[in-house]
Amino acid sequence: MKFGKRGSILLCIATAVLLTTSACSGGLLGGGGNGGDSTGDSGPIKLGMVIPISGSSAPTGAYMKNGAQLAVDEINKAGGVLGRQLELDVEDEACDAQQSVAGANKAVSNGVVISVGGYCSGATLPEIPIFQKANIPMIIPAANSQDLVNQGAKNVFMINGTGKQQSTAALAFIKKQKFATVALVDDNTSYSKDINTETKSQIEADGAVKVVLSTSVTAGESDYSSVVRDIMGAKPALVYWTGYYQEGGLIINQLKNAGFAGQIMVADGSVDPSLAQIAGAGADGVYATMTQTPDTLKGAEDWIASYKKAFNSDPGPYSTQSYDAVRLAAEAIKQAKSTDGAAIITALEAIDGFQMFSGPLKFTAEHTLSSGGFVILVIKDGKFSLEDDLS
Amino acid sequence: MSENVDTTLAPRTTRPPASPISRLFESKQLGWIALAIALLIPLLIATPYSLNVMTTAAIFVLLASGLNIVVGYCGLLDLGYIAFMAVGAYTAGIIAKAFDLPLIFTIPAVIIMTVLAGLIIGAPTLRLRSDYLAIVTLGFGEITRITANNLSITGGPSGIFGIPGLLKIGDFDLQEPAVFYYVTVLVVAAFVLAAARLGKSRLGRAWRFVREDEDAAEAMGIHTYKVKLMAYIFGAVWGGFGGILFAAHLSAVSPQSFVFLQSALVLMAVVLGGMGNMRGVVIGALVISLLPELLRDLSTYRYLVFGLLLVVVMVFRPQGFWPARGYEPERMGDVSDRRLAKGTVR
Amino acid sequence: MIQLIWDGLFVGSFYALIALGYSMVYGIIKLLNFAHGDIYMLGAFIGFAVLTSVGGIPASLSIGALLVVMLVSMLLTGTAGVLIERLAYRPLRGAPRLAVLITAVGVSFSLEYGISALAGPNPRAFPIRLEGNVFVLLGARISLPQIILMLIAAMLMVLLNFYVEKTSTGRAMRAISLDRNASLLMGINVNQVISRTFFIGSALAGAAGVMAGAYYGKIDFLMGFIIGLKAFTAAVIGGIGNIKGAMLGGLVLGFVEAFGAEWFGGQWRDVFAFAVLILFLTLRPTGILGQRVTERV
Amino acid sequence: MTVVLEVKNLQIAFGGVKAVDGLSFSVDAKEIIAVIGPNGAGKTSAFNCITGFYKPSSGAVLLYGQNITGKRPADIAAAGVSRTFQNLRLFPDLTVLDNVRAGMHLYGGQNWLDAILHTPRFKRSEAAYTEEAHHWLDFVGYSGARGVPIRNLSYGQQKHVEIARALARKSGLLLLDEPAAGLNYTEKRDLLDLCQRIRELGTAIVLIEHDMGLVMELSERIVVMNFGKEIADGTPAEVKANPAVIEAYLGKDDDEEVSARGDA
Repeated sequence: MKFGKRGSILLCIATAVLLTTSACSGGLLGGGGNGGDSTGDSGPIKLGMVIPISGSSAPTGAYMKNGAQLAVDEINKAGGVLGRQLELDVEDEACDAQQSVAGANKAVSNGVVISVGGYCSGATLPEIPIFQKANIPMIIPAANSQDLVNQGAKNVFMINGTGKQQSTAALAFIKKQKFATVALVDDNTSYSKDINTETKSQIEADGAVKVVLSTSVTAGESDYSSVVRDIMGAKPALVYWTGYYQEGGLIINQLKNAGFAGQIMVADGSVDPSLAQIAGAGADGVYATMTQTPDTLKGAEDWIASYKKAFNSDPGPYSTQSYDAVRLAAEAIKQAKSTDGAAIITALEAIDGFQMFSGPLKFTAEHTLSSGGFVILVIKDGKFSLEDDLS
Repeated sequence: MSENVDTTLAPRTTRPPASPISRLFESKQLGWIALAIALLIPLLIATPYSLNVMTTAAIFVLLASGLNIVVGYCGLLDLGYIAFMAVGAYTAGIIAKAFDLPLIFTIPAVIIMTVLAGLIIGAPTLRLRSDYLAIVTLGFGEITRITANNLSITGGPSGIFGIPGLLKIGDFDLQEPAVFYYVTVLVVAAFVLAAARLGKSRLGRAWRFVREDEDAAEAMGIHTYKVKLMAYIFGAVWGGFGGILFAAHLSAVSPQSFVFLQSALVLMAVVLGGMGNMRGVVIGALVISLLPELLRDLSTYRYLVFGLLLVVVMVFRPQGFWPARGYEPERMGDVSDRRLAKGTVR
Repeated sequence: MIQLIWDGLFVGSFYALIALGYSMVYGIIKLLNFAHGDIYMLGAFIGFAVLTSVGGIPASLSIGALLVVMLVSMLLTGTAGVLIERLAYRPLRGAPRLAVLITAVGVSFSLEYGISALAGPNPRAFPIRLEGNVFVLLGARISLPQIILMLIAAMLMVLLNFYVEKTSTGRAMRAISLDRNASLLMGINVNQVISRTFFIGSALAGAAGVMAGAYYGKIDFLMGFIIGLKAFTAAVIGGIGNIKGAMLGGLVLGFVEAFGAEWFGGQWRDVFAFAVLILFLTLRPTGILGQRVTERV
Repeated sequence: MTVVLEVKNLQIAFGGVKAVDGLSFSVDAKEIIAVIGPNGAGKTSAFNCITGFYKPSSGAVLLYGQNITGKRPADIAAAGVSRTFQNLRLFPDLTVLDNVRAGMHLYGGQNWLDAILHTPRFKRSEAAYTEEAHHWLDFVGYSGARGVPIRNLSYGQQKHVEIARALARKSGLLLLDEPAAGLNYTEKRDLLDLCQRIRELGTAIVLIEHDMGLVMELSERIVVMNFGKEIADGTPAEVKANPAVIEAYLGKDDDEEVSARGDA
């Protein structure tokens, strides 16, 4: 690459400047297919859903996709919204920031008018500016880090309880059961750490209960003897595990094997049938903070049946939230009588009493649920069932 | 790598004849042609998605060219290269956010931090053989990521988000996707050119000498440890700039972006493209970063395919698809004055 | 304190079993077999597949079943190791180390994502679980399964030591690690011995995989990555290429990690382990038991 | 006459084996000295001690009166010692010209910024490097292609390139480790002539060589080693008559004896 043509550099820079200016003016040459086509009045209304399809969170992504698809099918059967059909545009994020940004951009390019995805908080965060710039509201069904709304983006709505609300629920249950000492363990992911720190500060502010241990483990390992040692040393009445089920199962098992006599509670990321399988015999009696799942809801049998009929499998974590996200999106579009982002946002802010699995919906000023809808589940015979609805 | 027409008396038998295609590929203008294509593509397709994918690919090219300095030129197998990008991205993100500065002003700090990182990672590894080196760099990569995950200044596991853009003057915002793409492409092109030129300088030769035979290089007065450190430092700075672009592009930095897999992907780009040949590496990087996007639905299998590809390429073509050819022009100018057999006693 | 030592010892015996394979292969062909940790993972999944296809096993038979499954898994992982050597590493003998190392990284990826494609990315619960009483000894909680597994590990290591020290193949291995060309001249079938080395090393890792599955109860396709790195660290600490060193290194690393986690907190454990590795490699690259070798100019 | 190199009581041991055990000799400017001895006598080990690749257990190496014992090879090379290796140590994937340029690394003339910006200084220095590389290839009488990788060259050609590389270092002292090994009669005559011309440049030569004919004809003094010990140091005539040398060579049953007779 000898420095041959000095002129060609100038030429290239000139071209670049030229192109840049033309780029700013919108669709570059020939007005290429920039986003926003479907804001027109014809064709289906597209809903973007950026969720993990590959990677270690892929199973949850599948539950979410099915839940959303179920809602889309039902609404379409009932005539759609504003006389138009709905269409789901699913993009993979693999729980990775770079892929989620690509996925979000792809959704924007495909002309979605609203986003109903978002599972991994760390991957959902960088999507916000992209959707914001494209004037696309986001209804986030699963990701629940407080950071999502802390940036104050107007287009972000969370319909899963936040870490804060989950912590409040945990504290309420802890006080109700009169656990005197608590150990908090997270897996060093943003979701998990969020709940840990939030619970800790709430418990300390409350003052009735004592946090005897707050620690992190590294996800993806097999041997958690060091945290087991710490817990055995601290002798808490309750261990609250805020991470995911893979490690949760191992820690429950290793704690029980070490003869831990106290109770164990897990956060919603660990609410998965595999938890009990991995944890083995010790899993029975483990509590969980979780929003209502179809399994635990009274009167959800019909819904479960139609889910089973459509996908030939049981619904899983976040199926309901994704289902509700799509229904909520449809409702907001109906109220706004438009697919314009700003109108939908106004409509979402105005919604009051919209019935969801977690109860009637109303957004707070920061666009989170006014009530988290968290309940306490317990494992019986390897299955989660409702223990306490905290009402 | 550029070839002139051979006008010497030297025998040509040792040099494979160049086919028209390979002549095109060896052409001096190839770099400019590639740049022109990169600059023209948005004219045809400019959706946010395509711009995003192409920007990501361009950043990946920058990383690969930086790793090529370390692995391709100097022969130091680095399995933790992404750590340098992490250092750059975090430095830029933390400073830009703390002082609400456009990212462009964090460049000096990023250079300082990445040079330091290069020294810290480089210094203890200088005495190590290649396989130990690989493990130690991997260890450093993991240490960097876990540390970023555990510290609060780096935002812990959620990382840093809401990072300001590169630069904004009035209505002119470099963060506009199309503008940002052009900025990225030009920055990356400059760095690729710089790396290619370094490769053909005194320092670049010293790197190759060290790669080929450390003892012989020492015997020629080359301080192998200084030369290796230089390779690390340059690699680190390249990675750091990749980090700035990464932070600007995603507006968020989190530890999950710097896992071992990412280091391995950059290494694959270098190896598949052809270690030591900047052009091959650029192609390799484009393939590695664009292919998965093209095969988005097959994402479960992509690492399996990559793994098998690595083995197959190494077994059948250990030098990569487009390796450095190792030829240069014979004597230019006064070919008549050979002084060949001068002083030979017969 | 005693608890700490016991926990370290237990994890260390897993490291040691895997470190042995690393060390043997490195000793004989100077290859850092990056895919070795994934053989451990493969072993666990083979065990999983065998047990699932057999169906339910009563808990009373679990130890016997475990031993049988372990043998099957050892045979298969050993064969896999031989195949990998034959297909991926042998064609590159004499190639630059960089090329071989990259091949090893490629093999590692192929194994991980091959299993992920076959068995799915979700973690699996291992079909049998070693359960047993916990008793307290000198203030440390020790469980029966831990003792059983450590006995199995110790037995395998003793057998290996006997094999390497006393049999002709073992002598050939040691000869090749000293000088491959001379061994070739002395009529040793170098390729065969290398194959056997891979078989034994991989079988040990496979055994460790099944043991981990049965003890911890969860397996996933990335389980070999971190432990592979740790085992390599163990091999280096003990003195790579040295069989007793690998065993010692595994136990030492187990201790070091247990203490590191205790002092700095669990989330810093890996940082601590890697820092120790880097310290060892830079300050004493020959490890605790290794001999100082002058490199030839 | 200035003393270029002075080796004083050099010792090095590997494990229990003393590879070099008390070697002392000195080299004057423009002098050609041969170090001979049976295989395994410690000649190459001595070279490696002098050039810093081994750290001697005791003894001293002085270059122009300055102590260079135990310094890094690169520092010793910079101080003015260049060498070739017993088994060619060229850079096989690099071109002939690049290999010779390796010897010129210490010339400097450009830095990394020059390289990135392609400053005139850079272009000048690159042109100078190339010209100089051609000069030294011409000097050693290398006649093959120069833009091709070393791998493609014959053994004899590679030997030429290695000497050209060492000469490009422009040092006052050149250590040649078995330069004539594997060469035929004509090539050996060329080597003889080359060494004379190197001496005319003002460079002293120390060579390890088994070819007695070459050694006797070329060197002014000969140092004889056996089992690490220095058993003789003198003119070719003196060494030839030294009983200890004769015993070292004739007392052993190896090819040294044959070549000593055949070529003398």
